[in-house]
Amino acid sequence: MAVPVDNYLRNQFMPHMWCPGCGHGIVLGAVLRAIGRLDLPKDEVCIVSGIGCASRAPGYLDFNTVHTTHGRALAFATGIKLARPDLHVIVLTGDGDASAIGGNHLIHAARRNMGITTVMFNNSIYGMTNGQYSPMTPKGRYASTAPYGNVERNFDMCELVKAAGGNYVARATTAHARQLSNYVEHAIQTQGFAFVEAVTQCPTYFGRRNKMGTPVDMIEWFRKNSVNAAAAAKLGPEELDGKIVVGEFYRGDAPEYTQVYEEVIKRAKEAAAR
Amino acid sequence: MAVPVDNYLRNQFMPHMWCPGCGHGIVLGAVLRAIGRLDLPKDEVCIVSGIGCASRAPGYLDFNTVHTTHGRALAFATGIKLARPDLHVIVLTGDGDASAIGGNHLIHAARRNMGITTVMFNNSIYGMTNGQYSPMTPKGRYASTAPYGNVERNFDMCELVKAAGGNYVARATTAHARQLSNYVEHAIQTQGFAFVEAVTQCPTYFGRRNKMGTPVDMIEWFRKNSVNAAAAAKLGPEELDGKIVVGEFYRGDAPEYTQVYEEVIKRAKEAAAR
Amino acid sequence: MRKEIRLSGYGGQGLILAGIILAEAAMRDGYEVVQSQSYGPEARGGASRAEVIISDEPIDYPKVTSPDVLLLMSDQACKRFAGSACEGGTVIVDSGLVTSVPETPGIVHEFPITDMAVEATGRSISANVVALGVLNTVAGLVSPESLKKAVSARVPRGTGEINLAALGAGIAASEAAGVG
Amino acid sequence: MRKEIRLSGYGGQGLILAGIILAEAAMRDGYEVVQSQSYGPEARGGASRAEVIISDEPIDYPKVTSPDVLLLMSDQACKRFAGSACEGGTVIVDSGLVTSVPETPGIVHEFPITDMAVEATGRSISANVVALGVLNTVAGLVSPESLKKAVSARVPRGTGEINLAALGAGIAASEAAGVG
Amino acid sequence: MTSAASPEVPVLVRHEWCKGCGICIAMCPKKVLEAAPDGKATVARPEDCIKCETCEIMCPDFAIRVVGGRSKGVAEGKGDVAGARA
Amino acid sequence: MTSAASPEVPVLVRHEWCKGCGICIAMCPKKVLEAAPDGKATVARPEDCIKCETCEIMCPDFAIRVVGGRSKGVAEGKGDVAGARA
Amino acid sequence: MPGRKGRDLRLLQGNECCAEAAILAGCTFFAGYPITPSTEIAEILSEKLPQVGGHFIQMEDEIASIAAVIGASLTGAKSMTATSGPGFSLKQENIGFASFTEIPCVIVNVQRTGPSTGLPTAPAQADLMQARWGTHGDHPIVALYPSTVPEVFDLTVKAFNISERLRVPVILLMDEVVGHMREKVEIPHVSDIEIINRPRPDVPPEKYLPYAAGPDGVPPMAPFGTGYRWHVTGLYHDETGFPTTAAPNADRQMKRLYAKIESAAEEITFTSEESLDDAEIVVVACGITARSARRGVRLARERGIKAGMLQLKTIWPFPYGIIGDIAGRVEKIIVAEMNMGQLIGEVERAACGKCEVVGYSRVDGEPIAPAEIVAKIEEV
Amino acid sequence: MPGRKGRDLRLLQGNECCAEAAILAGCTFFAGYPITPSTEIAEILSEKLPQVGGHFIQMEDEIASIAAVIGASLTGAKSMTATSGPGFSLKQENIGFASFTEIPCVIVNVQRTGPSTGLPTAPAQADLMQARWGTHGDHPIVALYPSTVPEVFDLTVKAFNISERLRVPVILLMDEVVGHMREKVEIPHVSDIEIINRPRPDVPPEKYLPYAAGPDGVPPMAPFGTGYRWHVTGLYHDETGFPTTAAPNADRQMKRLYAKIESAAEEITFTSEESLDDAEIVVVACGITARSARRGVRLARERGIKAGMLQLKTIWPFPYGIIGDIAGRVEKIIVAEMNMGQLIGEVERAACGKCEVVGYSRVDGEPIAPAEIVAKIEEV
Ligand SMILES: Cc1ncc(C[n+]2csc(CCOP(=O)(O)OP(=O)(O)O)c2C)c(N)n1
Ligand SMILES: Cc1ncc(C[n+]2csc(CCOP(=O)(O)OP(=O)(O)O)c2C)c(N)n1
Ligand code: SF4
Ligand code: SF4
Ligand code: SF4
Ligand code: SF4
Repeated sequence: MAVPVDNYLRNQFMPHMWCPGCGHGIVLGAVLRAIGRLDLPKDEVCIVSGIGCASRAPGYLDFNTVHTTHGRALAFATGIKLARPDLHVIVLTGDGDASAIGGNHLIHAARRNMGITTVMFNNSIYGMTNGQYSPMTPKGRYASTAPYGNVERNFDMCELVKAAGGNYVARATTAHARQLSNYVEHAIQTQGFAFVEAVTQCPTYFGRRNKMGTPVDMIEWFRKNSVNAAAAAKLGPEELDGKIVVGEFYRGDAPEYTQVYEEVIKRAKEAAAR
Repeated sequence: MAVPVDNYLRNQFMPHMWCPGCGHGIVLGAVLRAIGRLDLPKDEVCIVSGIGCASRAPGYLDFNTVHTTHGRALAFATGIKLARPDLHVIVLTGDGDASAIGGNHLIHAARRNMGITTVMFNNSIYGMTNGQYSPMTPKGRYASTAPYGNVERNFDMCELVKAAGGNYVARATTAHARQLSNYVEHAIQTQGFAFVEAVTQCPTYFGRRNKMGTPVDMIEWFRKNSVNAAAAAKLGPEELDGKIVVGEFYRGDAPEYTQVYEEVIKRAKEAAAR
Repeated sequence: MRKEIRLSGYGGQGLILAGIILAEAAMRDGYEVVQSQSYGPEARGGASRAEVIISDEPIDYPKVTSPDVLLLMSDQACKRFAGSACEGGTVIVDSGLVTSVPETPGIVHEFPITDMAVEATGRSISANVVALGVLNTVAGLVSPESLKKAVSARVPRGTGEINLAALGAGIAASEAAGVG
Repeated sequence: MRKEIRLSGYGGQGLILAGIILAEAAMRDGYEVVQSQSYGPEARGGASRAEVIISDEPIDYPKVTSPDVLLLMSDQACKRFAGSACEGGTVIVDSGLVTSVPETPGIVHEFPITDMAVEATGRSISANVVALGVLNTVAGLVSPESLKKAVSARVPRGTGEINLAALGAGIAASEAAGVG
Repeated sequence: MTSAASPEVPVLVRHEWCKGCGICIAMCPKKVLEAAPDGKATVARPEDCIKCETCEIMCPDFAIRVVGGRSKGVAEGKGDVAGARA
Repeated sequence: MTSAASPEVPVLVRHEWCKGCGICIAMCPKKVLEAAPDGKATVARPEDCIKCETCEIMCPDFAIRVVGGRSKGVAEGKGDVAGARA
Repeated sequence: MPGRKGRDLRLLQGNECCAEAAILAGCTFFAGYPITPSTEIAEILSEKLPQVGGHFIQMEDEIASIAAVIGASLTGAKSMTATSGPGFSLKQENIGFASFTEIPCVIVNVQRTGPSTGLPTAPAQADLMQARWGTHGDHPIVALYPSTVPEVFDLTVKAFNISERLRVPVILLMDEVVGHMREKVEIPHVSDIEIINRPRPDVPPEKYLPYAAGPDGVPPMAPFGTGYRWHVTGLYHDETGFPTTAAPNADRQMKRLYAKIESAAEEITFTSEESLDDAEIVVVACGITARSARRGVRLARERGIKAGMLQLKTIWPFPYGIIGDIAGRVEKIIVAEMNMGQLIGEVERAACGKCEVVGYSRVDGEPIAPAEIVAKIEEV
Repeated sequence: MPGRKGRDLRLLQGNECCAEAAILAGCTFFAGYPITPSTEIAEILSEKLPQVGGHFIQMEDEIASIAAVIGASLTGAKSMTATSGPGFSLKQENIGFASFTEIPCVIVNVQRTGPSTGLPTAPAQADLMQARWGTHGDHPIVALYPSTVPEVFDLTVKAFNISERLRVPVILLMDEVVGHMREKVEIPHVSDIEIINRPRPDVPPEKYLPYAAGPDGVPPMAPFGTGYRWHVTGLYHDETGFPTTAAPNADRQMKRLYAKIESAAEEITFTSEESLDDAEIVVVACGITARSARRGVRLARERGIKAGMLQLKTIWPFPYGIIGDIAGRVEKIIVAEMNMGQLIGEVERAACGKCEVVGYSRVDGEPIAPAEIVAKIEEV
C-alpha cells in the first residue's frame, strides 16, 4: 500500500522554512513519494542531514531524524547503520554539505559501500549562508564570493561517487521530479551505497545572482539544458558543455558493508570460542 | 644539467628513519631523480607533507620544506602555491595521509586543478602508527585493526583523482622505480594537478602481518602482480583481481588554477580602476 | 538626544538599504549612528527589519528597544512591531499594503507609500526611498541635504535620479499632509 | 623492596615479551609490578627496551632510573645503558652479540645467550626466554614456578614447550656458572 | 484555510502552506490553476483537470493534493514534467 | 665508512647509511654485490658491474652510488627493474 | 601476598585495560582513527568487539569517528572512541554536538606532548583545559583522569555510567605513561560491576517529549528504531526536540544542561588523598603526577614535613569546593602538573587567596619524579 | 558636530571594517569557508583582495582554510581567515600548528550562540576560553576583542602587527552584533597606520637558524622561495628547525614560546576604562557587553554609586596584573558576560580573594542591556 506524502510530514511545523519556489521541497517530495511507494515503516526509517537549507529537511519528517553538523551527515549515518543494519538510513544533504566540507565522508561511505541512500540537493550554491559558490557551482557563474565569476570547476559528483565505489549513481533535476522519485526509489532498494544527485533551484541566491528569472524559469532552464544519459553518450564534450546529464549512471553489486561485517562477527565469535 | 640525488639530501640527518628495506626511500629516490633531471633550482622547490612515515621525507630534503598536520598537506600546499605560483610545489604523502584523513583535500585540489604535484607513497597500511588498515589496504588483508581480515575495499585512487578533475594521473610500484621516476617527471611538468601513486613496501607492518617475506620478496611480488595499463585494458575484471595496474592513465589540459586566478586579478584591478 | 528608528516590512522592499541611507545621512550630519538589521530565520522567512539609532553622544547599547520612529510596510510587520513604538512616537504605515493597523502607543501616519513610488517613478522598488522622504519629513531626523547625498551615494549605480525623485515625492507628500 | 629491571637489545629479540613475562611472574608471586617499554622513534630505529619494576608495596613512580638488573643484548644497548646500572647491580650481557662492554657500576655476567638458545631449541628467537632464565637465576627476582607459568601463559600458542626448554637452559647455565 | 476538494474540484490547495511561487500554475498542462490576488494558487478551472498530479509533484511546499489521482500522493511514472505538459 | 669508488670499483656503498636490507644484492643483474657479515652490502665482484645503476635506484637508503653510470645519479629510462635484470 | 583465589588477576596495559573495561561496561560500538599513544585501544576492540556481537569501525578521520559514535549511540549502543591530542582537537566540534544534544558517549584522550604533532610518544598533561573548553560555546562536560591501570578500569566503567546516567559526553584523560604501562589489575566478575543505563521513556511514543527532563535535569532517551520517532538537532531546541529561536528557551535549555551536571557533581567527583588531615602543605595532582606526588608526600613526611596530597580523578566538573576547603586550613598548595600551568588556574580560583598556591611544572616530555616533589615541598 | 575635513569617514559594518582594515594592514591572502555571522568578511575580501593583487580562495572546509593561510604565510604573505564557532572548533588543530611553528596569521571568530549549531545569528561571548585552550597541548596565543566598529578597525590592524611581530597566531574575537552593525569609522590615511612586519633574517642563508631567537624570543623568518631553505615541522624542533626528541630542548622550546608573549605582554594588552579612579564597584566586560557596562556605570554614577568599568580589548594574554591591582582597591568586581561564566574564572584568579567577584551572565542570545548592569550594580 502506498502512503500519501502528508503522512510523512510533521504537519505542525509546516509551512517549511524554504523560500518561495525553492526546489528543495520538490526534491523532498520526490524522496517521500519513493518512501511511500516502498511503504517503508516510519519507525524503520532514519533520516540524517548535515547543515544547510537542504539539511533542514529532517525536521519536517516524521521518522527518526537527525540534523547533525555541517558535512558530517554520512559519518553519523555510518554509525547508525552499522549499529542498526536493519534501519533504512537516508541522508539528505546539500551540495556544499556533501561535496565541500563533507566530500571525504561521501567518498568513504561509497568506498565502504555502506547501505545508505544519499540524496544530494544540488542547487549549485550555499543557500543557508546566502549565496557563496560551492564545489558544484559551474565555472563562470557568479556568487557572493565569486564577484568576478567562479574560477573553479564543479565536480561531476556522479562520476566521483562511482569512482569511489558506490553501488548506485543517478542524477535528475526538479524538472524531472517523477524520474527523480523513481531514482530515489531505486537507490533505497540498492544494497550498498546509493547516491542520487538532485539538481534543484535556489531562486533566492543562485537564481538572482545569475539572472535566472523566476523559479519557473529555472525549472524550464533545467528541462531545456538536460540531456539524458543515452543521448549524452552520443554527444561530444563541446555539445555537452553547460548541459546537465540526467539518468541512472551505474548499478553495482558489491556486497554491502554491514552484511560483510556480520561475517566478521561470525568469525570473531568462532575465534573467541576456540 | 642533471643534478645527482645527494645534492638534494640534507646529509647531516642521514641515515633516515625508515626501516631497513622500506620502499619509501626508493620512491623518494625516484622523486629526487625526476627533480634532478628537470634541474629545478632548489630555492624554487617547496616540498610539503602531512604526518606519517612517508611524510617524514621533507626533513631530509634540501628544499623549502614543510611537515604539516596529518592529512592536510594539500591544503597547506594550496596556500603556498596560490601565494607563490612560481614555486614548484610537491606534496609527498602516505596513503593514509592522502586517502583517509586527507581525502577531501586531494579531490578538491584535483578539482581546482591546483598546480601541485602529489606523490602518494602507497604502502597499503598506516606505517607510522604500527600497522592499521588504510583506505588503500586491499580487502581481505590483515592489519592490526583488521585481525579478521579487512572488510573494506580499497580506493582506486587514480580513478578517483581523475574523476575529481586532476590533469595527470599515473601509478607505478617500487619494482618500477625508473618508470616511477619518469612519471614523477611528467607530473612535475604538468600544468595543473598531477598525481602519482607509488606502490611501495612496508616490510615491517604490512609485509609481516601478511606474510609477504623480505623486502625483496615484496618487490618481486609487485613486479609479478603488476599489469601495465595497455595490457590491463584487454583483461576482464576477474583476471585483474588482485593485480596492480601501472601506467599513465590520464593527461588533461584544463587550465591551472593560479593561472586562471591571474585573470581574476586582472579583472578586479580593471573593476577597481573604474 | 537618542532616536531609535525601526523600518520593517518584507524582503525585497529595500528597507535595509533605507536604513543604511538614513544612518549615512545622520553620519553626514555629524551624529553618532548605529545601523543593524535582521538576520537568520526571520530574514529567510520573508520578513525584513532594519534599525537605526541616531544620537549626539556615543551609542553604547546598540539595540532598538522602543523606537521613536517606526515604519511598517506589511501586515506582518504591523502585527509584530506596531506595539513596540514608544509613547507618542511616529508610526508610518504604508496604507496600500497594510490592511489594518493594530493598537500602538505611537501616532499613526498613513501614506500609500508603494503606490506613491509607482506614481513618482513607475517602480514599486523605490518605495523604500519614498518612505525615507516621508519618515524624515514627519520625524525630522536628519537634514534633507544629507539625506539626498546619502541616497545618491548608496543607491545602485544608474538609479540616482529615479531615487532622488522618489525621495522628493515622499517629502512633498508628507509636507502636503501637513505633518512635516 | 623495589627492584628495577631493564632489558635492552634490538627489535625482533622479543625483549618486550620477556619483560611482560617477568612482570607476570612477579604478579603471580603476589608482588606489585609495573612493566613498560620503548615507543617512538627509538622503537622504529631498531632499538628495543623493556622495563619492569617489582616491589612489595604500591609502585608510585613507574620509571626505571637506575636498574638493579640490566640485560644487554646488543652493542647499541650496551653503549646506551651499561652506565645506567645501579652500583653493584646485576648486568647480564649476551657475549655472543656484544663485542665490548663499556664501563658500568654493576657486576657483569657474560653468557652467550643467543647461542645457548640455538643450542637448546634450535632457534635464536627463544633467546629472550633463555635470558629470562639466566637473569632470574642470577638476580633471584621471582619464583621459578611463577616464571614457568608466566612463560606458558604468554608465549605464542604452540611454542610452550620450546620456550620452557629455553628457560630451563638459561637457568641451568647460570646455575652451572655458580652465579645463581 | 484549505479549499475543499470535491469530485468537481479535485485539486486541493492548502492556502497556509502555499507560498505563491507559481510553479503549479505554470506546470499544469491544462491551465487549471491561477494566481489569486495574494499570489497564491487557486483552482480556477477544476473541470479541466485531468488529475495528472503534476501540480502536486511540483509544488515545493506540499500545498497541493490531487484527489482521486492514480497514485494517492505517491505519484510515479516515467516521463518528466515536460512529458506531462506535452 | 664509505668504500672508495675507483674505475675498478665503480659502485660506492655508504656503509653508515646502508641498513642491510639486501635489495641491491637481489636486484643486481650481475650479482656484483654481496652481504657482509653485518648484513650490509659490499661490492664483491666489481669487475662484473655493467653500471646499469639498478642498485643505486633501488637502494631505499641512498647508500649506493654508481660512478660513471650514464645518468649521473638521475637515472632514467623505460623498462622497469625486471627489465634491467633481464 | 599472593593473589586471592577467585579473582581475575591480570597484567594489563592501560590501553588494554581501558578496552576490556569498556566491554564489561557494556560498550558495543567503537569508531576511531589510529593515533599514538591511544591506538592499542582501537586494536584490541577491533578484535574483541565483534566477539561480543559489537561493532568496530576505523573511520576516515577523527571527525568521522566521533560522528559515527554519536550516531551509534542514537540507536542505543554504548559507544566510545579513543584518540590523542591532534585527534582530540578534531573531535571538538562534534563533542559539542553530543553535549548539546545530550547523546551519551565516551571519548578517551591518551595525552601526548603537544602542541601540534609535538612528541607523539612522550607524556604530557596539557589537554586538561582543552577537555573543558575545546569546543565553541558553553557546554557541559565531564572528564575523568586515572593514574594507575586499576584506576583505568574503574574510571572507564564510571565514564560509561556517568555518560549514560547524565546523557553527557565523558572524556577519559590518560597519560601516555599510564596508557602504555602494564600493571596488575583485578577484574571483577561481571555481576559485581555496577552498570548504569541511560534513562528510557516510560510513556508511549505519542506522549514522548525527548527533551523534557525530570528533577535531575536528564531527559529520558529512546533509541532510534524503537517506535519513538524524535528529532535531534544541534540548534537550540525545546522539550519537543525541535528548533526554536525563542530567547527564554535558550536560557532555560543552557541552564538545565549546566544544572544536571551540577546537581550530580558530588556523585561524579572522585578524589584520592594522602595524609590530608593534618597537612600544612598539600600537593594537588592528577594522573601519573599524582603517583609521584603521593610518594613525594610520604618522603616529605619521613623528613618531618606535614605534607599531604590530593589526587583529582575527576577533573571536570572541577572540585572547587573540596579545594576551597583545603585551602582554608593549609598554608600552601602545590599544584604539580606536566604542563605550563593549567590545573593551577582552577586551584587558585578555588583557593581564592585563602592560602598560597604555587605551581610545579615540567614540560620536557618526562614525568615528574617523587624527588622533585619533595624538593618543591621543601622549597616552599 | 559635522565630520572634520580630510578624514575618510565611513559607515561600515563590523565585518566590512575588518576586511578593509586587513587590507590596509597589509593582508594579501585570505582563505576561508562561509559561516554566519562572519561570511561578509570573506565576501568583501573576495572582491577587494584581487584588486590589490592579493589572493582569495574559498576552501573546502575550515581545516583547509587555516592550512592554506599558514601555507601562504610561509611565503611571506600576511594571511587571514575568518569563521564562527563551529568553524573555529575545526581550525583548532592547525592553530596549534601555527602557534608551535610560529607562523604569523590572523584568525577572526565572529562569535554566535553555541554550542554546536546553536543560534547562528544570535550573539554570545562563549568562545573566550576556547580561544585560549581550543587546541591540544600548551601553546601561546593572543586574542583581541573589539566592542565597536572603530575598534574593529584598530584591533584588526593590531592583530596583524602583533602576529607578525611575535610570530604568533592572533585571534580576533567579535560579537555577532559588532560584526553585523554599521557604525561611523574614521579610516586613517595609509601612511598614518603603523604597520609592523615579521622579523627577517639579517644573515646569509647558510648562517640562517630559523628558530634561533634574539632576546625578545622571536626568531627571524625568511619567506619560502627567497633562498633560505628551511624546514617547518609540528614536531618539537631545535634552533635549526629540525625535529629532536631531546627533553632539554622540549623544555627550552616551550618556555621560549611562552616567554616571547609574556615579555611583550604590556605592549599587547589593551584596555579601556570608565571612572575607575575612585570606583568601589567595577564592572569588567568585553565586546558588546562593555558598551552596556559603560552606560550602566554612567547611569549608576548618576544615582550616586561609585561605579567604574574596565573593558578588556586584549583577552589573551589575560591582564591578571591590572585586575589584581583593581581588586586590591575596590569592594566588588562584577564580571558581565554573555556566557555561563568564562571571564569570571580568570578575574577570580586575578583577584585572588582581594575583593568580592560576582558574575552577571546572560545566555539567551540577547545582549546584556545597560539597565541590567545598573540593576546588578545596585544589587551587589
Ligand atoms: C563547520 C561549519 N562550517 C560552516 C557552516 C556554515 N554553513 C551552514 S550551511 C552551509 C552551506 C550550505 O550549502 P549547501 O550544503 O549547498 O545547502 P543549501 O543551503 O544550499 O541547501 C554553510 C557553509 C557551518 N554551519 N558549520
Ligand atoms: C590528526 C591525526 N590523526 C592521527 C594521527 C596519527 N597518525 C600519524 S601517521 C598516521 C598514518 C600514517 O599512514 P600513511 O599516511 O599511510 O603513511 P605511512 O606511515 O604508512 O608512510 C596516523 C594515523 C595524527 N598524527 N594526527
Ligand atoms: S536560500 Fe535558496 S536553497 Fe535556501 S531555502 Fe531559499 S531558495 Fe532554497
Ligand atoms: S613502518 Fe613501514 S612505512 Fe614506516 S618506515 Fe618502517 S617499513 Fe617504512
Ligand atoms: S492534476 Fe494535472 S491537470 Fe489537474 S490541476 Fe494538477 S497539474 Fe493541472
Ligand atoms: S506550487 Fe505550491 S507553493 Fe507554489 S504556488 Fe502552487 S501551491 Fe503555491
